[in-house]
Amino acid sequence: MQTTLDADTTPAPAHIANHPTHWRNRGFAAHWRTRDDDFDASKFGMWLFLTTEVLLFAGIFCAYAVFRMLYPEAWANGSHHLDWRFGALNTVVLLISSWTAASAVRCAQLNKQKWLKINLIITLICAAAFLFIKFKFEYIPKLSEGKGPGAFFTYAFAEDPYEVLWWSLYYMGTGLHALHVVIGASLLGWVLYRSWKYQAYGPSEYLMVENSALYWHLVDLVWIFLFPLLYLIH
Amino acid sequence: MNTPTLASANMSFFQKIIFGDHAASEAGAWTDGLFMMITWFSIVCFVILMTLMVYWVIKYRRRPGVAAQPSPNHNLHLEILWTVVPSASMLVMFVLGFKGYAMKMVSPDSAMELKVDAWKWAWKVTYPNGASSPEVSFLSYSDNMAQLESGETDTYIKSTGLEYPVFYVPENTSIKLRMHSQDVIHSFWIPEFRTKMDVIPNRYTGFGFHTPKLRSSDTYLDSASMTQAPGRDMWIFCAEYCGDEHSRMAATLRIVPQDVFDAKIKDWGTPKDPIELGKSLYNTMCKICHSIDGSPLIGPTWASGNGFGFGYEAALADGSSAMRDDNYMRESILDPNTKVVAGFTPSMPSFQAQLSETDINGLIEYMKSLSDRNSDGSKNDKNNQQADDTAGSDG
Amino acid sequence: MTTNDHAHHEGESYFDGPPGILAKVWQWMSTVDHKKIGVMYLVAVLFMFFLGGVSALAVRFELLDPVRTVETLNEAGELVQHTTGQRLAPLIDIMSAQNANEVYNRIFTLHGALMVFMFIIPSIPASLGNFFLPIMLGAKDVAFPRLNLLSWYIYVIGCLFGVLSILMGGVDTGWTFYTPYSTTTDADHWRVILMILAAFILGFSSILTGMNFVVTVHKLRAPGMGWFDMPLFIWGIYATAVIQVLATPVVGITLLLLIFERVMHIGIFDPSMGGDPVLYQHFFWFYSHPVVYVMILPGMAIISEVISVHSRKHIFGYRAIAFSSLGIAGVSFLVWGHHIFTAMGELAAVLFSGLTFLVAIPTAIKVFNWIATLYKGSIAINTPMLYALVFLFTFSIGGLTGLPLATLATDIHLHDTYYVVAHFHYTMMGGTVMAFMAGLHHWWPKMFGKMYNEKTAMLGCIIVFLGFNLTFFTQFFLGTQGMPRRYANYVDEFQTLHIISTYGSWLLLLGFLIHLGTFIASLVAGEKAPANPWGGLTLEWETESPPIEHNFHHEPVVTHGPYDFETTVPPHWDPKDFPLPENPSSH
Amino acid sequence: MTNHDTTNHEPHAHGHPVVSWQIQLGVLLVLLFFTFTTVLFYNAENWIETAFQIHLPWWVNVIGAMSIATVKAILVCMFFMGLKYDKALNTFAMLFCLFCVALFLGFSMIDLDTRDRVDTWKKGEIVLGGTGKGLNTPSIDPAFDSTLSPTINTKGLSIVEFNRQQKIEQKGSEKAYWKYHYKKHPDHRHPADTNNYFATLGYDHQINLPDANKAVPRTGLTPGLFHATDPTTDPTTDPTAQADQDANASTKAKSDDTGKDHES
Repeated sequence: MQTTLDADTTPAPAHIANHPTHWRNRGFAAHWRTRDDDFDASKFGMWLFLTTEVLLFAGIFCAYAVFRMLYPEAWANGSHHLDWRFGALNTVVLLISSWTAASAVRCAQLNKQKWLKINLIITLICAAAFLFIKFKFEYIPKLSEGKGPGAFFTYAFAEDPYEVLWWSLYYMGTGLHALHVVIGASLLGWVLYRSWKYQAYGPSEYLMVENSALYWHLVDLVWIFLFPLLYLIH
Repeated sequence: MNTPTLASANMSFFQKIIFGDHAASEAGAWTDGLFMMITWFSIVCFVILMTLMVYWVIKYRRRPGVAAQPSPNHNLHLEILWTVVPSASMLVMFVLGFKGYAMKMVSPDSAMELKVDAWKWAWKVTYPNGASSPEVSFLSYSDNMAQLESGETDTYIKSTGLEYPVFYVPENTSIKLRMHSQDVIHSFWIPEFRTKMDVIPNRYTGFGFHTPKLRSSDTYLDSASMTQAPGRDMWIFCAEYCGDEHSRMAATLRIVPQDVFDAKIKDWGTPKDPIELGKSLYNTMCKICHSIDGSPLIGPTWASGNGFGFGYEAALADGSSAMRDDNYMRESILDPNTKVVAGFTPSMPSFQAQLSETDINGLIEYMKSLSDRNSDGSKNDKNNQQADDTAGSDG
Repeated sequence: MTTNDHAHHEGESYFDGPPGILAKVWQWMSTVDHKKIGVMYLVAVLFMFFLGGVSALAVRFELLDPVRTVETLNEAGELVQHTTGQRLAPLIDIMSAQNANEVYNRIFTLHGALMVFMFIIPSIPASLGNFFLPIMLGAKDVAFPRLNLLSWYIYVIGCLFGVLSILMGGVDTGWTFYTPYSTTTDADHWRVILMILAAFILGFSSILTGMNFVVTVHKLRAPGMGWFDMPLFIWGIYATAVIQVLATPVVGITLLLLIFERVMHIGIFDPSMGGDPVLYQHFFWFYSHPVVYVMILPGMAIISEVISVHSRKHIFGYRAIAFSSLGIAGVSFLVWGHHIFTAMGELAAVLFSGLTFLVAIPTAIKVFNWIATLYKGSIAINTPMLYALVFLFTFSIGGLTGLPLATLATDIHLHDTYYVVAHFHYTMMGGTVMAFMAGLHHWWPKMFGKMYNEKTAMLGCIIVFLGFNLTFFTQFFLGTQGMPRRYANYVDEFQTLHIISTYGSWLLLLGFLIHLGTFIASLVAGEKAPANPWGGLTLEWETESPPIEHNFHHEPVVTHGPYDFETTVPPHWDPKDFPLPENPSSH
Repeated sequence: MTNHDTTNHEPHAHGHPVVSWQIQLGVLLVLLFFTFTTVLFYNAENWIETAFQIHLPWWVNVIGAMSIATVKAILVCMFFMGLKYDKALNTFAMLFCLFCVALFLGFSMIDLDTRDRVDTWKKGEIVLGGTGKGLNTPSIDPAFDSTLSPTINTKGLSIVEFNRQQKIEQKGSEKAYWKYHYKKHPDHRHPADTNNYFATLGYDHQINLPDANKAVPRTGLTPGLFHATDPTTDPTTDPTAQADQDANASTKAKSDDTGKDHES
């Protein structure tokens, strides 16, 4: 069936096309009846994993909600120490990366090997940009001003006795999210490496691309909520 | 007799086994009744189930060559029945439990409000007039009166571990507790009243209870005069795990006639000789961690000698040393963990909110009285004698 | 891929590997076979059970006497001094504890943490579940075999962290790590952080296992096996896995926050910085209440199997039991508040009290169904059945004594007392552990291909039953009379009951030692087990014992329900040995 | 494989739907648009607030931002993550997980919000900003953590107050400190500035347009925030109460109703 879908005008060179890791030569685990069962099961497993990630962040969100309810002034003041421009910029970066990740999946499905690589590279660049902005323009200046988490909070101009809690949650939430950015980026980097070296993904074998992309979209989802909560709500 | 018993008039043998004693308040009695109701319900269910189980296991035990007899795999009416009946009975339990809970949580506006402070590992009750009880007693459910009358208090104290502070409340009054903790979470439990509530740092919690009327049979042993006085003792336990001495964090609630109570708190409210004050404060608040006979406990001993005691140089954990003078003592009480004596962990809470200036002075005076030195380290013999007999009298 | 691993030894039983001990070890350490992994889990879990049991015995021994701690430790020191010339450092120094009570606190914390995080949560799902879930589904393996192996390794690493923190002296936070005590105690040591990390890591193992099982049940059922043709064991494990997936991440973030609380005082749970310690309890119990159903649901699942097989009777109310498993899983997320009635606001307390009763109803339904299953059966009295009956006895007590704890007025009195201790030991040990023993004896011939000595096993079962009730039934009265939990010293009045309880714990030890001996004897010299010793109808009885590499020679096709004992002669059985009723009831 | 509704899709990759690039690009643009909208909404609110001194109730801001975020999340899930074309099972898993999140948030907040239903004094904290006691614990073992957590003894102050006191000591005098402070934050009077250095240093005439990086007292402080150390003591006794009130005299009305909003 791949012939009908073979959108890749330049066929892979022999040493890649015959490599066991090339997508045409990949088998599936022996305990599955069909490749589709394997595919659907893995994808379902990934979704279950994503639910656990959501519940992981639910802890942060719950703490945020509870303390915002208890100490609204501290939350208002805290949010105005952040510059919404950087938040918005990072949101745009992540949305674009999410889009490229999605179209990377599409390219794998249609066997557009070149565009698959290009999309993945753009996604990784966006990930790097996100982290750069986060650290260069937000973490480092804030920390140098003494707006640190918990006992590292030495900011003298704080308005409210609870702002330290806001900063703790800010660093916990964004830090955990940044960690997920790194994990997702390394997953996508692995995918890029394999498609670069073996053309490992194609119409019949794009599960890894799809799952890594799903993970990346989750990172995006979490940020879609973190951005208004931390930067816009006061 | 200082055993907190209730000569129970109408108490089933079964209930006696379960609770060992009557509840002391109406809300507590309600709780007992509800508990017994649930227990009987459970016993009935359990007996029915187990009889069926055992009967069928014996009746239908496997015999070679005999097949299991056919019977339906499910029975809608039966299943509906045994879904609805438990649900209904549980609804009843919930409603009754809610009512009992409300009886414990909501206390009348006329109730006398006591402030309860908790820290590792002691209780303190402050009365409306700002006084707090200096009295301690060593009481136990066990019947060791013989030892007591024969004055073998030392062995007796050893057997129960330590003395507990005694908090007085008048009979037949509504009490409302406002509790807060200095360090970790504790839980203020009076088993007789069948109610407890966590005591949480930096937050007020509380509950209320109505003390019972005293009856002729209710007497307690007045540890000062070794005579029986009308009144009734109850345990107070810490029920939330709070550290090393969690199991020793107990106290006595003593219900006395109104006039006795009034006299007591009036007496405690009036200032007294600082050394006596310090001693009573020591017995109620400090004894758990600081000895006065030189034996090392959680904290440094107050007895003088081998580097301890007032007026002696203290070797601190950070290597430096400090003279144990009035200022050091004051600082160590109000802000304990800045200068920690070597070999001890900084586990003492601050007593900033706890002690008035008079109290602190009293404590320091008491420490002086235990030591054979002045604050400048010079020797004095005047206090030495007193230190000995204080230590002796206190064991 | 896993194919190369599955290629060889077709037809051999799963555990005869290549010759050479090293080769065998490597084969086990690198296997992706769910059966091997299940057995590896079984070994690890039983070892943790042993450690936890030892600490439990230590706790009970300490409580023989109201003020024993100090004396015991000094005596220990002097005893050694008498025998050997030099005085051994007593336990208090070994554990670098401040005082004697702290030793006790660390030991009961050790007991709690080991038993909850390292034994009882993974016990049934990860060992028996791993082994039998795919076979009962007619599958060759779980959905993600390599993930399965990974989760075992993660589990072992988590246990290592825990054991390491114990070797460093142990923690005295209590297994619930309540703040602010857990954030301030031993603040200059990192063994507490190690123990928290251990729980955190074990959570990941639990999540991965759960995911694996959910996907397996959804995607790997044998042809012809619809949802309601599944054995109830699968239903129970499925409900368990759902809870594992949905609840465990929350404890992950909780423990993470707790670690940061200790390291950099982020203050979210810390009243000294405006945080709220009760919020921690909400976070913790949102996981830890559902997780008690992670502990008990697999036990219930085993009982459904054992009772129906050994009484050769179609389970009564199949759908009721299946749905009640799901119901329990769903309701378990609504009721965590009843652990903190004494710390909550009144409104929330009332709310949670009402919701808590909901969970009792499906549980009651299950018990009724099991007992109804016995009716008109052909009941074999052997060890699995005996343990199932013990389960019905103890678990009913455990469940019924939960009612006063859901009722607000009584819970305010009983909370944090020995009544609670007794209650959850009746559900956890009297429920899960008894069911675990039932399942172990039920499936032992299948797992290892050897029969065990029925007489000694039944003797052990009876002794465990007596010891268990002796140990824990007394504690109900201790609690109602006013004995708080986690007390190293207590008032003299309670001594009698405590002594009885301690003697019971020794009886328990005896019982489990008998079981250990039985199992070892069976492994060494047990007679070869037939493929289907009990006459079960589920798929695991169709393959050999022990099962072959890929479980089945040919992919099984489900032709009969798992409990159709009235109409089906079980596989590997001669019809004359398994008489069927003449006129099967129509349903 | 069951085929899904695949209108305007390109042919399937071995049975799985392929989302067309038009859809993907369109979704991206919509997402960017919503991002723009939420930022616009936020700034419009700030502008209304400072220009017209109209304080919108807090839920306007919250509901606005969160509903937009939810729409964005739904779009990402449906099209980028492909739930629209995927098995319903995956959607169900996600929804059930969100249901659990809702329970988690809901019940926790119910408890923390309703502690004062029977006795009002059960609600608040006793020492605002924390007792500051737990912090003077020894540092973490260096073997574990090279960057030691600082061992602070905040003398029972909240850590924020404590840091301010430190700064004041460091600057020598209160006046010097507030000079230093208002050089950095000239926009409004700091609530802890009790004897009004804001006026004496001549910052009171100054009005700047809001900048997200500067703390603007949009709600004003809850009356008695800094002195209700014990809910039972009378708030008006504390001098800072007066200071607060005439400091925010212009925003007094607002501060009251926001106070109500936040409590409710």
